[in-house]
Amino acid sequence: MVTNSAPDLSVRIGSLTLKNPVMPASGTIAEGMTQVIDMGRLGAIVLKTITPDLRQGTLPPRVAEYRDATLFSIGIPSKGPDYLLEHTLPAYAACDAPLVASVSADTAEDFGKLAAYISDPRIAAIEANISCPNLKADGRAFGMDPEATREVLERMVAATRIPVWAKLTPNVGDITVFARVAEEAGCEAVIVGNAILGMAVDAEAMRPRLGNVMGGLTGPAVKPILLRMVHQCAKAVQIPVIGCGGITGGEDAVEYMLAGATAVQVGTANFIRPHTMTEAVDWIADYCTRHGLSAAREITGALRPLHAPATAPTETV
Amino acid sequence: MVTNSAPDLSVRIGSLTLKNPVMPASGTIAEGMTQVIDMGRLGAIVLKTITPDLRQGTLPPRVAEYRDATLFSIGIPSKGPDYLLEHTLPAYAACDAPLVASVSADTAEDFGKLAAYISDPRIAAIEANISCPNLKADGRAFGMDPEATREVLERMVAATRIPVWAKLTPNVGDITVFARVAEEAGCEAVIVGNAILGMAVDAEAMRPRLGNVMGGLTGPAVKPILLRMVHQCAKAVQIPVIGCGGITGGEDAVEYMLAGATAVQVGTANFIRPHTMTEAVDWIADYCTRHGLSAAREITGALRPLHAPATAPTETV
Amino acid sequence: MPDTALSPAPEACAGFPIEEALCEIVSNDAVNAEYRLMIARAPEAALRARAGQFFHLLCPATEAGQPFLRRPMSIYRIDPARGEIGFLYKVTGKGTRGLATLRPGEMLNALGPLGRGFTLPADTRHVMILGRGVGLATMAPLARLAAESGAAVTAVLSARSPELVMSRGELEAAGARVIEVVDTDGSSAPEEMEPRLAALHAERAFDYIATCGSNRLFRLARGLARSWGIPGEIALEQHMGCGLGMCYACVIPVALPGGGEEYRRVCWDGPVFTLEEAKGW
Amino acid sequence: MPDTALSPAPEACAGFPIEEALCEIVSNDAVNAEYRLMIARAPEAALRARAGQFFHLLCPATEAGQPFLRRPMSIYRIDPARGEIGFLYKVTGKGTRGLATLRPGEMLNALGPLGRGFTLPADTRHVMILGRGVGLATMAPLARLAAESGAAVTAVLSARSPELVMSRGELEAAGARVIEVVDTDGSSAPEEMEPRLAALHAERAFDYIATCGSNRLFRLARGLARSWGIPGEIALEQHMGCGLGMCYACVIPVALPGGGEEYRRVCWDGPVFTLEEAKGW
Ligand SMILES: Cc1cc2nc3c(=O)[nH]c(=O)nc-3n(C[C@H](O)[C@H](O)[C@H](O)COP(=O)(O)OP(=O)(O)OC[C@H]3O[C@@H](n4cnc5c(N)ncnc54)[C@H](O)[C@@H]3O)c2cc1C
Ligand SMILES: Cc1cc2nc3c(=O)[nH]c(=O)nc-3n(C[C@H](O)[C@H](O)[C@H](O)COP(=O)(O)OP(=O)(O)OC[C@H]3O[C@@H](n4cnc5c(N)ncnc54)[C@H](O)[C@@H]3O)c2cc1C
Ligand SMILES: Cc1cc2nc3c(=O)[nH]c(=O)nc-3n(C[C@H](O)[C@H](O)[C@H](O)COP(=O)(O)O)c2cc1C
Ligand SMILES: Cc1cc2nc3c(=O)[nH]c(=O)nc-3n(C[C@H](O)[C@H](O)[C@H](O)COP(=O)(O)O)c2cc1C
Ligand code: FES
Ligand code: FES
Repeated sequence: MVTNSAPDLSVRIGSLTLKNPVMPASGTIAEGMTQVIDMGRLGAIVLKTITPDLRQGTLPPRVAEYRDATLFSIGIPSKGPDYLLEHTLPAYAACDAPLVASVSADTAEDFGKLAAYISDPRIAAIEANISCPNLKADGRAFGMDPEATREVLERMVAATRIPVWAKLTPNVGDITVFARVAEEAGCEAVIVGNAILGMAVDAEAMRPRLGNVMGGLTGPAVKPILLRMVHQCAKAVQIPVIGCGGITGGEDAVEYMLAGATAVQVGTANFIRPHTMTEAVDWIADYCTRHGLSAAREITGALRPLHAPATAPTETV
Repeated sequence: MVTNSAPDLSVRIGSLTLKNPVMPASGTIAEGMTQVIDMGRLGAIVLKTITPDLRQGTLPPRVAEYRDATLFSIGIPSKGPDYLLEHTLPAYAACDAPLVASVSADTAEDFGKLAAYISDPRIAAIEANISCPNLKADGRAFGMDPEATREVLERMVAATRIPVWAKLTPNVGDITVFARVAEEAGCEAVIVGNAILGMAVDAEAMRPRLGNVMGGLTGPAVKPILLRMVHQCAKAVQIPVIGCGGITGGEDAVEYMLAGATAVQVGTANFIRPHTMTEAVDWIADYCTRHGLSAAREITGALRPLHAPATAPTETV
Repeated sequence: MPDTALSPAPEACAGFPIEEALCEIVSNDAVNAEYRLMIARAPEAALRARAGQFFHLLCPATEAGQPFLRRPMSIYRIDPARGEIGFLYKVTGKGTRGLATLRPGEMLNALGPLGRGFTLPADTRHVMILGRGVGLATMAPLARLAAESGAAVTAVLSARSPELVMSRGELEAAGARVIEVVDTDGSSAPEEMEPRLAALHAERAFDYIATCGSNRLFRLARGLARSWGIPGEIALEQHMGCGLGMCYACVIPVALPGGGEEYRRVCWDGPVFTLEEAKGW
Repeated sequence: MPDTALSPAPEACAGFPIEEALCEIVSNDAVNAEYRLMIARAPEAALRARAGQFFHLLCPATEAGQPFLRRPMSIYRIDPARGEIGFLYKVTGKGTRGLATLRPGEMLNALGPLGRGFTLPADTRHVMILGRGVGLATMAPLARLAAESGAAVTAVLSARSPELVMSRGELEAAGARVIEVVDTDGSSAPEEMEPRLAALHAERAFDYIATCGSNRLFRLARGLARSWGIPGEIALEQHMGCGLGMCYACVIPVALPGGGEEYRRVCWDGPVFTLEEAKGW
């Protein structure tokens, strides 16, 4: 398998072929990024979630730092679908990468309608962000209930010919249940996954640190949890799993791929090191070369068993 | 409320009064600790989970470090109930702190039988560790299923007159469901909670880092998640919530208490700074004094709303 | 209060005007018990910073660990001739304590220049600057900008006590007339300042006011601007994630001309807002 | 394979023989391209360490951050007269890279002494030490212990190449006869070593063998001990959590006399095990 030519980084996500497995996580890039890095080098460009209506998002302060992680409570400040079609898509027209929209809504019906409304040839796939509250279920997130998840995803798949990807929430017991629902509903991929619900308290001030009290925990601290979920889901479904959570570079991306991911999404790291994604693409190419792999897709699921020696002491020679 | 005398650190956990709110988390101390710190200074001493049978635990390596967290996959190496009664309890007899046993089993029946078997006057409370696999449900953990949780806890409460505490697993969707089940089953407290299932991969070796592939993520990285769950549970039930996850000192303990915990358990930090628990007791006393609280129990649930100013910029004066 | 502010027209996949500038520290010394001035040699892109813009700094680790997020810091000095930029910062927490450890010769990773700076109206003749605390850092380049465009500058520096007044030299070097007001003698109280500023206005009319760093000064500035019928701006702060308009963490509510309010991003739509948009805090 | 090994009798809530010793670094220098020797002034409790025991070290932060867990390190030198302890360590990863940054005068937090060390049988007259790599660190205090109890010591030091042989001085100072074997000339191969060691045994009989650091040496040692009918011990390693017998992370399987095996904790039941208990790896 050792090869001298540059490794093939392309990966297939359902009916799409991406030139490499690295893309941003929804809500963590915007047009500003095009002023810092060449977004055309990415496997895809995932846009921020939009809702059918205009939304303000949550009360500030919206971010708190905690060790190697952040808590964000942004809500989904949304400018609506027309803004997406008229302003956001053109803003990336010059970037040589497929655009992935992300949608959310208050009801399963509205998820379907929104998917239909934005079914535009400039959009290569639509992510379903099901971490948001279901108005018909007392605000419990769609993504925490398999049946609500199924209804949302089936409606979206029925409403559009654009491939639908399901972005799962990690705030569940057994995530494989949800991955299977997505597969059955006809999604072409699952993203595993969104932020983990957390909270931060200022002991001296005796107050929460976020205006919204709770927020999504993101960044390196969550990687071991999401890596485990990716591993579980990759064994549970045939459709590609896209890993997301705490990726800070190519090495993290490869860990997700070894655990079973076909591609990865980078979130919070974009805020700190804007070149994370493009550098990860280069790192993966180098990894393939070092490990004698001719294609990045060979990394997916290539985790070998840890042949724990009968006694574990290291041969310290 | 300002007082000059030493603050009262005692807290009530159901029918027990503890002299302070700090105790070890099950499985993170053993007799070795009595050679380093004065365990008699703790609110309680929680012992490692035992099972009815003898168990070997998982394949090494059993620990991996990842940033500010660890992944442990220990399993429950257990010497059985007789060892507990004959060796473990006497080992702490000289310590002036109530002893809390922890039990686990393969079936709900066995949880009940084990609780009955160890109902010894030297034991002040029994924790139910329901994070283990239920043999009658394909190995799915008891604690991930409300009905299995209920059955275990009801059987234990029926089987013993010693107070039963339920240690919930955070690997669930809505943890308040489980806290309510514990309350309804007659538990005197819930511990929120156990470790979060995670995984670590060595990209260069293309192998998992743990013999068991997956393990429990513990340490500071998990605090925001468990803090959120404690906050949710404290609002959902009347029985005391004992916070556990990533506590490294008094400040973390106070954050949990502000979020609603009555007491706290310290786990991984014991491995790194064995004096963490005794120092936390002192820190909490000092915190009470600084904040004019005459008793530590006043901290519980004392989180004030963050009156986010209309505009958020800080008055930098 | 929807977040509907339009983003500046994107220059997608074209040039990359915002850079992770690697700047070599020239000096980083305490100016008083709380503040430090850091001067760094910066690449050309960073030297294009304008008054009111900021950089997002990767702060070095301390014993408390590596500050995870970047920290926003206004540009305090832009010296294209020497190829230097400067920051005036208050040592507050993990991030700024990390900045304080930087020694000459070490490198600082500064993402920027970021945000929308001050917009001096054409033909401005007399600028009033009202600054306090950290707010002064933002004001110094504005004084230079005003001087370059031929406007006079009167800078009123407010502080708790005389020894905490900062930036006098920087502002005077930029040609500003400097007036100090302090809490210790009561001269910083709005009731005291207002007649004094009105007298200055009567002497030589102001046609633009810029302020930063204090809610009291903001209210005073807005009141004066309204009564004199002149425009004014304020630089605001908010906790940030990205600094690049991407995460929507740094929002503040601004008043809309027709009534009502909406959230704007301090990092992208600001940090400079008009006195009419800004809301007290 | 149940974990049923009995813990040493607890001294509950009595004295606190295990301490977080704060040790002042005396020196911390490279001994070759990979290894460093760190000498530290230690409080009395730490000086009670015995050969084969270890300390659990809190390693300083580097740019990669603070190593979260402690790192186990065998005691390499115990010098009660000077009040010093020493560690010989290989710079491997985050933790040991952190240790390498410690300068004289800085403090090291060392939890210990921990574990069960070597048990020299009464009346031992001639000890054979077989060590390689990091394993040598563990052997030096054993040579002293043997010398103090009146036994002769022959230490065979194995290494990849002559310049990587370590501890010769330390062992000779303890009165040991030192023999070096290396990979480069093939002298470290078990087939080569075995007749040589047999000749030494014929010359002056060994009555105890201790080894550490290599699976090949372990097999050789166990074979010799069996054929000569003498006891022997080995110091083992395993990834650790607590170092205090509390977390059960550091288990290794040991062979039981009656057949079968069970897990034992390297930190509490070991790190020294008999050659018959230990299993190859
Ligand atoms: C546009 C802008 C320009 C600024 N210019 C300056 C300047 O020139 N000089 C100066 O001393 N300070 C300035 N500040 C404030 C400066 O960013 C904070 O003091 C700094 O981030 C504190 O970080 P820390 O880690 O030291 O403190 P900590 O309190 O430990 O910070 C914890 C978190 O809160 C955030 N935070 C704390 N205070 C503020 C604040 N006032 N504004 C935004 N985020 C905050 C931090 O960035 C960090 O994420 C500016 C802020 C903004 C938004
Ligand atoms: C009882 C005992 C005594 C030891 N004595 C010495 C000694 O005298 N000199 C010496 O150089 N080394 C010794 N070691 C090995 C030493 O502990 C490791 O080299 C060190 O922990 C590596 O840490 P690191 O962060 O530099 O490397 P990393 O590889 O980054 O460590 C990552 C994690 O793996 C653990 N780890 C890695 N290698 C080992 C290992 N061989 N044994 C146990 N845990 C390991 C680390 O402790 C850490 O938790 C001993 C190990 C044990 C168990
Ligand atoms: C500021 C911020 C905004 C986000 N907005 C969205 C969003 O609109 N839609 C969505 O599906 N996920 C959103 N997320 C979640 C991210 O896409 C991603 O799943 C999460 O941050 C975990 O990845 P990370 O650890 O790499 O950040 C957001 C995350 C952050 C930090
Ligand atoms: C090594 C280890 C062993 C553990 N064993 C048990 C156990 O036997 N029973 C149990 O209920 N929890 C066990 N736990 C979980 C801890 O009690 C605690 O819930 C978890 O570590 C989170 O707390 P921390 O972040 O403070 O470590 C164990 C944790 C560790 C790290
Ligand atoms: S800090 Fe991210 S949008 Fe302003
Ligand atoms: S390291 Fe914890 S039991 Fe040995």
